[in-house]
Amino acid sequence: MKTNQSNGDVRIGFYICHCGHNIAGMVDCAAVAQYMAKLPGVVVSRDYKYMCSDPGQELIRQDIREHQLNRVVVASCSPLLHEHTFRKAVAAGGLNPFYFQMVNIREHDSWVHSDRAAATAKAKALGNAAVRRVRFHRALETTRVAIQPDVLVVGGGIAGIHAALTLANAGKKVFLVEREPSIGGHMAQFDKTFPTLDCAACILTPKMSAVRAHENITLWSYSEVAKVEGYVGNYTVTVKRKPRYVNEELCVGCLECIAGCVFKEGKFPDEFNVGLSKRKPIYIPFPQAVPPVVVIDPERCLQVRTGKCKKTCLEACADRKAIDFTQKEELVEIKVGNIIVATGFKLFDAKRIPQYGYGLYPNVVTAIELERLVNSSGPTAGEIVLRDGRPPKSVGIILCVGSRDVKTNRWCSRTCCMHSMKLAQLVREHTEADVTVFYMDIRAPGKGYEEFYDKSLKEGIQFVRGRVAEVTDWALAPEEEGKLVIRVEDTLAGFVRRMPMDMIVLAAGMEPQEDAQQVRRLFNMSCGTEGWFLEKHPKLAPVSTFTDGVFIAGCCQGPKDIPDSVAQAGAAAAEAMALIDKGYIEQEPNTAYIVEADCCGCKSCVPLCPYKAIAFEEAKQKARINEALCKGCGTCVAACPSGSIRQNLFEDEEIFSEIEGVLAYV
Amino acid sequence: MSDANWQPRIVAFFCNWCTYTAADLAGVSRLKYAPNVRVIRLMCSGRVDPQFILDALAKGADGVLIGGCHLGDCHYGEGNYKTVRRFQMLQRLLRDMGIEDQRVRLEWISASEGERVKTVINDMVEQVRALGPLNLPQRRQDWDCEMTHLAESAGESAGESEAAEPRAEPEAAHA
Amino acid sequence: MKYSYFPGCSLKGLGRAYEESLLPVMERLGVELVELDDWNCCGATAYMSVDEAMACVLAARNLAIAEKTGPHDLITPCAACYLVLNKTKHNIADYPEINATVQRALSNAHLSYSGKVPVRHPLDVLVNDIGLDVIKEKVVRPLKGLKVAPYYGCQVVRPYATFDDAWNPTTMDRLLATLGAEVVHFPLKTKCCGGSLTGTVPEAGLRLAYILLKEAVRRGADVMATVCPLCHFNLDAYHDQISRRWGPARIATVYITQLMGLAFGIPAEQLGLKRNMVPMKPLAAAATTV
Amino acid sequence: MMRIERTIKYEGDRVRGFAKEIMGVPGCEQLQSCIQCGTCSGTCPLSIYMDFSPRQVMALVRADFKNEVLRSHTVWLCASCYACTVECPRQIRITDIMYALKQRAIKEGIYPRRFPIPVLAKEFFEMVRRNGRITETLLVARLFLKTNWFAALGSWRQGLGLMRTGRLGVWPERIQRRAELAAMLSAAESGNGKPKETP
Repeated sequence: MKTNQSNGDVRIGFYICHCGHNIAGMVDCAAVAQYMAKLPGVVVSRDYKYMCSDPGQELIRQDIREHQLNRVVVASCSPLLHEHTFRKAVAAGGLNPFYFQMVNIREHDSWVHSDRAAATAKAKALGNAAVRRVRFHRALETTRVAIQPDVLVVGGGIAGIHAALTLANAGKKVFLVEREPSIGGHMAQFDKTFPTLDCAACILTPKMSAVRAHENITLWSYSEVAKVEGYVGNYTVTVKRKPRYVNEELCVGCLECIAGCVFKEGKFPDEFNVGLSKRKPIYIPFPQAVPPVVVIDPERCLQVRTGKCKKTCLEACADRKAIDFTQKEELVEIKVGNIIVATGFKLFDAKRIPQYGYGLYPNVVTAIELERLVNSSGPTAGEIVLRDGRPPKSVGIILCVGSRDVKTNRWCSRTCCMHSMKLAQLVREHTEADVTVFYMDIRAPGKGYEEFYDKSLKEGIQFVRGRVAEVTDWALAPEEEGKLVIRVEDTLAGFVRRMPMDMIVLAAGMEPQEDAQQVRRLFNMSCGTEGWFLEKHPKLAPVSTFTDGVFIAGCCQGPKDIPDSVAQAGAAAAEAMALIDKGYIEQEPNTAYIVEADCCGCKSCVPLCPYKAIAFEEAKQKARINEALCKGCGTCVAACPSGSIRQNLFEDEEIFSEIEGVLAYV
Repeated sequence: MSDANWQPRIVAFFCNWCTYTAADLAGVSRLKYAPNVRVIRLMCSGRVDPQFILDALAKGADGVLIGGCHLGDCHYGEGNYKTVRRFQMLQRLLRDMGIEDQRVRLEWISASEGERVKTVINDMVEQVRALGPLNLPQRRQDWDCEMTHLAESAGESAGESEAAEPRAEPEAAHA
Repeated sequence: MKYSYFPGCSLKGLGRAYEESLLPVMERLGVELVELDDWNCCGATAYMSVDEAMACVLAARNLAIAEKTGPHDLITPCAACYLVLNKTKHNIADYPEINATVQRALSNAHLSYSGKVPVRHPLDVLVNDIGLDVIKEKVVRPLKGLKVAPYYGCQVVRPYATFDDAWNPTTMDRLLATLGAEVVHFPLKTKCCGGSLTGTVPEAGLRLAYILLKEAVRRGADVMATVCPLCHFNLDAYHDQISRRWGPARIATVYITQLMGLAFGIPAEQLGLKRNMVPMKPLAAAATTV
Repeated sequence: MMRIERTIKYEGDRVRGFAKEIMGVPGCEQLQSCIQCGTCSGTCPLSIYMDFSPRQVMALVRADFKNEVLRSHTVWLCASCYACTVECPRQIRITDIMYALKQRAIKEGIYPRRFPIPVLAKEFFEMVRRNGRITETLLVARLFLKTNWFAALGSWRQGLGLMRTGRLGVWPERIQRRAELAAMLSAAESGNGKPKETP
């Protein structure tokens, strides 16, 4: 590789990209190129339609050869998008790739301004800054760091399960951490899945068992990630394993202990059946739970809470001795190279919309409650009944509960239309009831979804377009006595209707998990304003985050259905594998270094480094930076009183010259 | 120098992970804001050396905007806490120099807050516009003149009326 | 405790029983109400229909007088006045063009308004400033066995649900419970009473009043409690017309302050109870005469 | 014979700029984001009497159908209970839009004839302008005279009741500094045309 250290003889090539109409529409590219051509050191200045295209890149390569360029500046889009592309082009032209500087005149200029003259002036100023800066660039080498091939998957819903299995099948070791006692997530609660109406358990359970059986997967249920340190390729993660009071290795899931518990009947709301049934302090979340072992609820178990119990469960367990009240919370440290976060969503609390009467009227239920009612292993063994045991004659399903509402959640939860139509079909299948769906817009954009809508219509399900105003129990007409009455404008018919119902189902939308902010901080991710984890790019990097080596999949990134969650999980697994199989991480050479002669040994930099990359050599009385540990934030550089710490790619001269450039009158 | 065509010039230092990305998002979302801000990208707001700010003002900027991740969200853990500390110290210095607080701002803007980039920039441009040109290069020359004057007049021992006059300006701004 | 007091036209007219009961109750609670000097009509809903800026000017005169009077919160018992004055405050704060008009008008009368005076409803003051504990101490004749349907109406909680929930307010429920009354579950507590439509379009307006009355009767209430003179009028004065149209739904409607007065042992005749067209039945245990 | 009527609307029926004018009124800005969900009509206690539901009024305003909106009974049936405003998922202040429409209708004189509500509003306006306060009895009397004095006969029993309970005031309530109020109102009125000009 040819290097050119001499700053005296800089030969700069400047290129401004039209980006079709994106830049050229607001910035006079030719004028900028002309202006730049006159600046000292600029040998070539061109404007071109698409710099990132092959011919655009070829232009750079050619000019480097023909005009002996030793610096290149491209003014186009954000460096976060194409810096890499152009550095490669520069390298292909035979120059060190770091003799390159990029100017963002699309995202930061043409797209955000509406005054052509001002936008052009800004482009000139930014270009000026880059040309001044690039003069000080030096040849740098990227460093390679080996990658730890194991992967951590956080969250054992369908997304986490799929990601873990994909990686494990490719031979990668996976740690799957799930907060609840069993994996399965929300999908395990569903009866059927749209639009095919195949049974959720039938397609999920085999995957859950596969997780348990897989030699490459370490499953830690009832556990949470407590701490994450390190960076892509080399994360150190501390996992908190909550005491289950049952030894997972010894328990065979015979459930004798549950029968043996001092509580003769279930007394506490069963989480899996959303409170529609009761469980004991010792319980198994659901029959197909993985791991198929019981768990003791520390808040309910007499022994754990008070230490005073006959411990009849121990007798029931007999010589298996799986129950262990001495278990303590455990912290385990693991090393992984990549992390996939698939922590899912939380259902909107329907009580927040009091006009729908959830919590006030017993026969107002949520969609997930109906899901459990219709499930044959649910609390009513698959019977859809009212609280008094009668089958409903009329069921109303209200969509967009908590969604598309500025006062609660602005977004569309994306799955409720299809989910509700599925429930409507199941209600029709199981009962004689008339079903009416109250909707604002039916959103059925997936494969086979519109057909599913059509099927719902053909099955006689009524659709009323209107957002329900209220659910009340007061009658104004004889047919309303003893019923729940929906008041709604039938917007297609153009009048207000009162419609008596036996049962009302609320399609509560999706929300970010309550602890999304903590989780986000834990993994150094960003959140959108709504609280969903933010992807690196909404189109081109949908499962990546701004932290390398941390990927997101499933509903933690935004509401989505099962097919989309699974697709994202696969994508996240593939992204992780791409890094693992490459074998190393190429590090941006933006590390700090010390000009030893200038160091005065004041030690003020040492405590500043979050990566402990700065050590103090007592013998020499000088600070020393371990560049392998340095992540390139530059905090120490700004703090060094003697100016002896410098940063590659962000040298003081480079920034000062940039300041000068942006302030140059044009 | 009250030029009718005067436009505020603001230099911004944005951290790569949050605010720079937010500015990209503002672009992708086609939000429109004032064209007076020129962004310089740094990896972390912690890299912002107070000298950068002073240098920008000295070279003719009317304002400086620093954008970083929200406290607790720094890509590097706590770089932005260092920024705050330096910023607060620098602010005291700037006040002593008679430079208004509104001219040098530190803002936390996360990667998803494209809208905030727009409001902060528009807001700041308006505030700086209202304050008028800072014109530090010219002022420095004035101060230099004043100092030499003072030195000379001290030598001559008299001539207090002339010396007191120009000194009033920075003092008033300081108050 | 001292408050500025804006009675509004209704409390001097059809709703005078509201003032007649509010004043002695507040006095018992040691609250001083200073009636605004030369206050004028707030403009109500009618003025807004003609000209919004003028409506704000009209209301702003009262706010300006209140600001001049002193640093006290302004109590407005009438729901419409409460809403209009609050709305004016918001409009002045949110819309510079309205603010400019208002300030210009005020300066013509040598008045000014800076937006400081909070506009409060008696319910808010009673429960949040004075407190249920203090009120409880003053109760000498608990309203035992009296089933009351709490009716808030629209404009006290909407659109500025400042001191209570817009959908399911509970302030009056708690106050009634403190008085010893039995609070009837009344889900229509914030439904419209018909407003001024009872007079202008009786078919529509009176039906709303009827639904409220009928449902209160059906739920076993002895009496409905209100906090608004217009609600009171609609629920009290139209029983003839209502029963002619849809059948009887006879139930007395009284102001919450009248119930408080009774519980405090103030004689009924001093509380304006005789002004009801549908009289409230005497309290069973403690023989209060009506 | 069945009477038929053409209901089609032509572009010429629209009054361009009407939507923009209404959305420019303080409080009415949000109308742009209406998604026609019908929550307003569903919550409205009076929508059952309206010729256009509140939702339809929103659609008509947004599409510049000025004449249709101002002629409709809907705005006059609005009792200002603010239920729609509180419930709207897009935070559109529907009640305020109704006010804006009432003001336009009164200003332009397009409202249903002999319809008591606009008359009430105007009478109210005038009485306040004169006296500074409202005397309900006198207001109602004037209203009946102007619209349907026949109906006044129907409510004689109510009047008697009110008289018996001492709630009818026949002396007009007045404020003292009526000149002050008049000065304020005229100042506001003079600047009303161009509110942006501030002294």
